[in-house]
Amino acid sequence: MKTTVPIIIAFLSGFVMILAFFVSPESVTFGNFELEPEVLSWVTIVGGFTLLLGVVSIVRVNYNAVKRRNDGWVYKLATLISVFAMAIPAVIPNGLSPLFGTGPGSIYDWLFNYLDAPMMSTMFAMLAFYIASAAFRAFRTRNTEATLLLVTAVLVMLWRIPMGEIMLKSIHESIPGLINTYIMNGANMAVQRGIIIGAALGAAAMSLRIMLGIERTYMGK
Amino acid sequence: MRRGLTISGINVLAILLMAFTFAVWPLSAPVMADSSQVIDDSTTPEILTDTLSELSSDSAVVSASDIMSDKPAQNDSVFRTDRLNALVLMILFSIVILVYTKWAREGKRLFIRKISGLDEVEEAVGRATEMGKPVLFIPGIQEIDEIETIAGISILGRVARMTASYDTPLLVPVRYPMVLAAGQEVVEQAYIEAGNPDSYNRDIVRYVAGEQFAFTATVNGMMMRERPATNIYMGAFFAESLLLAETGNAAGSIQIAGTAQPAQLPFFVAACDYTLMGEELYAASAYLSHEPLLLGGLKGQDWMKILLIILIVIGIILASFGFGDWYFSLFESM
Amino acid sequence: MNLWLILAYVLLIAAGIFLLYKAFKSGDRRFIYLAVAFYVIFPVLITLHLPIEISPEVRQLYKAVESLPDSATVLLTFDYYPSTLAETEPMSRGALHHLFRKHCRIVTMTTVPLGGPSIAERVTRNLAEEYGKVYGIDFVNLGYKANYVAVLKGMGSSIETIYPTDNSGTPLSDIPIMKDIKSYSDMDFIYVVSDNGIVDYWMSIVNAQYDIRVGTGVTAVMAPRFYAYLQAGQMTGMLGGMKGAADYEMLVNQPGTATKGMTAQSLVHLFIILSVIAGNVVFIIEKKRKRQGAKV
Amino acid sequence: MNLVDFLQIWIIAFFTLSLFSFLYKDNPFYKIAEHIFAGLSAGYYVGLIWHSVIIQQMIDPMLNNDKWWLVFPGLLGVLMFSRFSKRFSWISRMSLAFVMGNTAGIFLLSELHGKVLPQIQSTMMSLNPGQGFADFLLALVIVVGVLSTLIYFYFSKEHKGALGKAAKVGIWMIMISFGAHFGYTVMARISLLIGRVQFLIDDWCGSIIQLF
Repeated sequence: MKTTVPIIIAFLSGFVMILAFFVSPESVTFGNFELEPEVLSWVTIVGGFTLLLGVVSIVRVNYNAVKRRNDGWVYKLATLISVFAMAIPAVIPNGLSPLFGTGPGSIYDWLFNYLDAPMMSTMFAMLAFYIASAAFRAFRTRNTEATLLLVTAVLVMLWRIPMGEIMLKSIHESIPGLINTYIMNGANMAVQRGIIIGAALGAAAMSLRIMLGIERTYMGK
Repeated sequence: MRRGLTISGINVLAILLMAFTFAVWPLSAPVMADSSQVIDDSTTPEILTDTLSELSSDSAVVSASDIMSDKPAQNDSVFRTDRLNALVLMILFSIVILVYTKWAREGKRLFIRKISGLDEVEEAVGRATEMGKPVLFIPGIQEIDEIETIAGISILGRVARMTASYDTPLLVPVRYPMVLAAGQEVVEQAYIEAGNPDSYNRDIVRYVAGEQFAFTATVNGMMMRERPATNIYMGAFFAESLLLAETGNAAGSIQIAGTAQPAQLPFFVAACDYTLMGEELYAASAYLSHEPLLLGGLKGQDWMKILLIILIVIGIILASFGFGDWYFSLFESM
Repeated sequence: MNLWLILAYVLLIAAGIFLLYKAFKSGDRRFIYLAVAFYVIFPVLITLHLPIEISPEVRQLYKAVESLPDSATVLLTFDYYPSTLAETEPMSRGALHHLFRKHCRIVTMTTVPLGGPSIAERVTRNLAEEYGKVYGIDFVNLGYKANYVAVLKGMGSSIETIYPTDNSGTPLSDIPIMKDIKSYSDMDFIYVVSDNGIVDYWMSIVNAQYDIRVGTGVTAVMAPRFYAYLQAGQMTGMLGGMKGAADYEMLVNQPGTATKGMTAQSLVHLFIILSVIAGNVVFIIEKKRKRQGAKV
Repeated sequence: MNLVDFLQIWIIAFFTLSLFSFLYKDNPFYKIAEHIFAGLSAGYYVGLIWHSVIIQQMIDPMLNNDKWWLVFPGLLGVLMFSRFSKRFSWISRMSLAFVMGNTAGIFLLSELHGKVLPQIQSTMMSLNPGQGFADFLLALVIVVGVLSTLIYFYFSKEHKGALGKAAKVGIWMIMISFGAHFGYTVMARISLLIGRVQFLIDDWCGSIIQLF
C-alpha cells in the first residue's frame, strides 16, 4: 500500500503523457474532458502546493529557533515577520482595499519591487567581486588543460566587449569572426552537444526508472 | 527496500500494458495497413524479445515511406506516424536500460573503467593524514532527491572509510536535514566497517542551515579556521562553487571537485587540482557503490552512446558522398 | 576625444594597477574588490560611446521577428528571477519595443515563481503606455502556473485549461485577444527570455513537438550551451547576456541600460584579464625560483 | 521627485548597501537584510500560490465551469502536507508520485525526441573537402568535437590506445568549451553588478543631487 500505490500512480500519470504523445488529441478527449491538458493542469495545481511546503518548512525552522532563543534568534524573528508581512495582505481579497491582494499598488507588490527584488539582485551582484578576486588568485596555468581553458576564456572575454573587439581587430581583421565560428560555433558547440546528448540519455533513463517504480529515491527510500 | 521488486514483477506488467496499448490503438486506425518496417532484432538482448516482437509485429507496422512522407495529416489517423522514430528509439532505449539493470542486479560482472579522479582522492586523503590536518567534504548544496547529491553521498562513504582507517579528522558540512541524516548514516557505517567506530562522532557531518551564500560564508570560515589539507566537493554546486574553490585555494588545500552543473565546471577545473566532470561523477559513484540502478543505467547509456556514434558516422559518410536524405529523415523530429 | 576623459581613464588604469599590486603584497582580496568597484562606478558616471559589433545570432533573432507579419501573435516569456534583472530586463524591453512597434499581439507568461508575474506586469504595462497599447486587446499577461514542464506541454493542447484566467483573475473567455488563441498552433513565434534551465524545454518539448519557432534571450552563464540548439535549427536566434541585450537595443534603436553598461563591462573584463595574466606571471616566476632553489 | 519616491529609493539603497557591506566583513546590517530577504521570498510564494493556483486554477473553474473533478488535484495537493507528520508522511508519496511520474512520462520522450534525435541528425555533416575549406574545417571541428566528447564520457572501456587518444582530444575540446563558459560567466556576474551600480549612481545619487 505504502509503496505499490504510489508506483501505480506514477506509472499511470506518466503513461498518459506517453500515450498522448503518440496519438492525436481528439482520440483522448471525452466530452468536456480533454485528457492531456486536464492531467497537466492537475500536475500544475499539485506543483503549486509543493512550493508551499517550502514556506511551511521555513516558518517551522525559524519559529523553533525563536522559541528556543537560539543564537541569532532576533534575525530569525525578522524572517518570520517578513513572511507574514508579505503573505497576510496578499491573501486578503483586494475588494476591501487596493492595498490588499497582489495587484499593482498593493503591499505585496510594493514589498516585492522595493525590498525583495533589489535585495535578490544585490546578492548576485556580489558575485562580480568574488569572480574577480578568484581570477586573480586561483586561476593558474598548472597543466595543459587549465592553460587551454584560460587562453580560451581570455579570448572570449576580449571578444565579448567592444574595447576587446577593437583590440582583436587591430591584430587581424578576421579574429572576432574566427572566434565566433570556430570556438563558439565549433568546438564549444560540439562539446555542448555531446554533453546534451549524454545528459538527455541520463534523464531519459531516470524517467524510465521512475515510471516503472524502480527508482524510488524521491519517496525517501 | 529497493531490491523488493524485480523486473519480473510490476515492471513487466507495466511494459506489457504499454505494449498492448500501442498494439491496439493503431489497429483501430484505417491508415495502418502495409508493413515493412521491422526493428533490428539482432541488437536486442533476449530478455524482453517477447515484448519487442509483439511490438514490432503489431504497432510498428508503418512503411518507411510513411515516415518520410510529409507530415501525415493528424486527423486521418489516431496514431501519429510522424513520431514513429521516437517510439522505436524509446522502446529500444527502455529495453537496453532495463536489461542492464537486471544484469547488474543479478550480480553479473559489468565493467566500468576506473575513474582517474578516484585515485587522486585517495592520494589527497593520504596527504591530509601525513600533515595531520582534516579532510573537508561537501556533498553539494541540493536536497537528497537530487541524483548529484546521492552520488556525492556515495563517494562520501568511500572517503569516510579512508579517513576512518587512517584516523584522519573529517568535516562534512551539509545544508539540508535529509542530507544530514543520510550523511551521518553513511559515515557511521564507514567507520564501523573500517574497524574504527570509536573515532566516529556525530559532529563529523554537521548541519549548516541557511541561504546559499550564508552556507557558503560559514563553510569558508570553517576552511580558514581549520585549514583542511584536502577539500573534496562532490554534488550539485551553483554560484558558490567559485567562492569555495577560491577560499580553499587560498588556504593552501588540495582540492578535488565533481559536479554535473556545466556552468560551474570551469571554475572547479581552473581552481581545483582534479575535477570529475558531469557524468564522471555518476560513474565514480557507480564504480564505488556497485549500486545496480546506477551501474545498469550507466552501462545502458554507454550502449546507447555507441549506437548513436555508429549512427552519426553512417550519416557523415552518406552526407560526404552527397546522398542519404532518406537516412536523415529517419531522425526528423519536427 | 576629450583630453580630460583620456586623462581620467589613464588615472583609472593606474589606480587599478596600484590596487592589484597592493593585493599581491598584502594578500587581502578587498583591494581587488575596491578595484572592481572603481571600474564599475566610473564608467557609469562617464560613459564612453563604443562601437558595438552585432553578433550573428542576435541578428538572426531580430530578423526572425522582423519577418513576422503585422499583427502576428507572439508568446513572450518572463522566465527569470529578479536576481538577473540587469541582464534580462533590457532583453524584455528590447523585445517589447520591437513587437509593439510591429503591432504584434503579445501574450506574456512566466514559469518563475519568485517575482516572475510582478516583473512581467511592471515591464509590459510600462512599455504599453509608451506605445498606447491596450490591455486585453493588444497584449495580455497570463501570469504564473507551477511545474513548468507541465505548463509548457499543456499549453500545446489548451491554454485555457492551464490558464483559466489571466494574471489578475479575469477569465480568458472575457479577454478579446484570447478569443482566437487557443494553443501554440495559433501563435507565430515564441520569444523566451530566461535565466534558468527552462530554455532547454522550450526547445525539446515545445519546438520539437509543436513545430513553432523559438527565439531566446538568455543570461551569459547559459549562452554557450545553446549554440548546440542554434546550429541544429531548434533555436531561432539568441541574445547572450548583457552584450546580446546591447546588440538588440542597437538593432531596435532604443539604447538603454545594457548599451550603457558596455563601458563598465569592458573595463572590468580588461582588469580581470590583467589580473589573471599578472597572477600567472608571478606563479611561473615562483615555480622557476623553486626549481632553482632545489638545484642549489 | 516627491517624498514617496525619494523614500522608496532610499529604502532600496539602504538594503543594497547593507548587503554589499558583507564584502568588507560580516556585520549585523548584512544579517538583518539577508534574513528579511529570505522571509519576503517565502511570503511571496504564499500570495502567488493563493491567487494563481488555488483561486484561479481550482476554485474559479469549479464554481464557474463545473469542473468538479478539480477536487482531486486539490486533495493531492493538501495531502502533500502529510510530510510534516512522521506517521502519515507516506501519504504525501501519492501526490509526489503523481507529479514525478507525469514529468517522467514527458521527459522520457522529450529528451529522446526533442534532444537526441535533432542533435544527432544535425551532426551528420558532410566531410567532403570539395565544399570549400572553411566549411570543411568547421564540419571537421564539430564532428571531432561531438564524437570525442561522447567517447570521453564512455565508461565501459579503459581509455587506452585509439580510445585513449580520442578521449584526450575530447578533454581538450571540453576545456576549450569550458573556457568559453568561463568567459561568459565572468561577463554575466559583472553585468549584474553593473545593474546595481546603475541604480545606486543614477537613482540614489540622483536623488541626493536633487535635494540641493
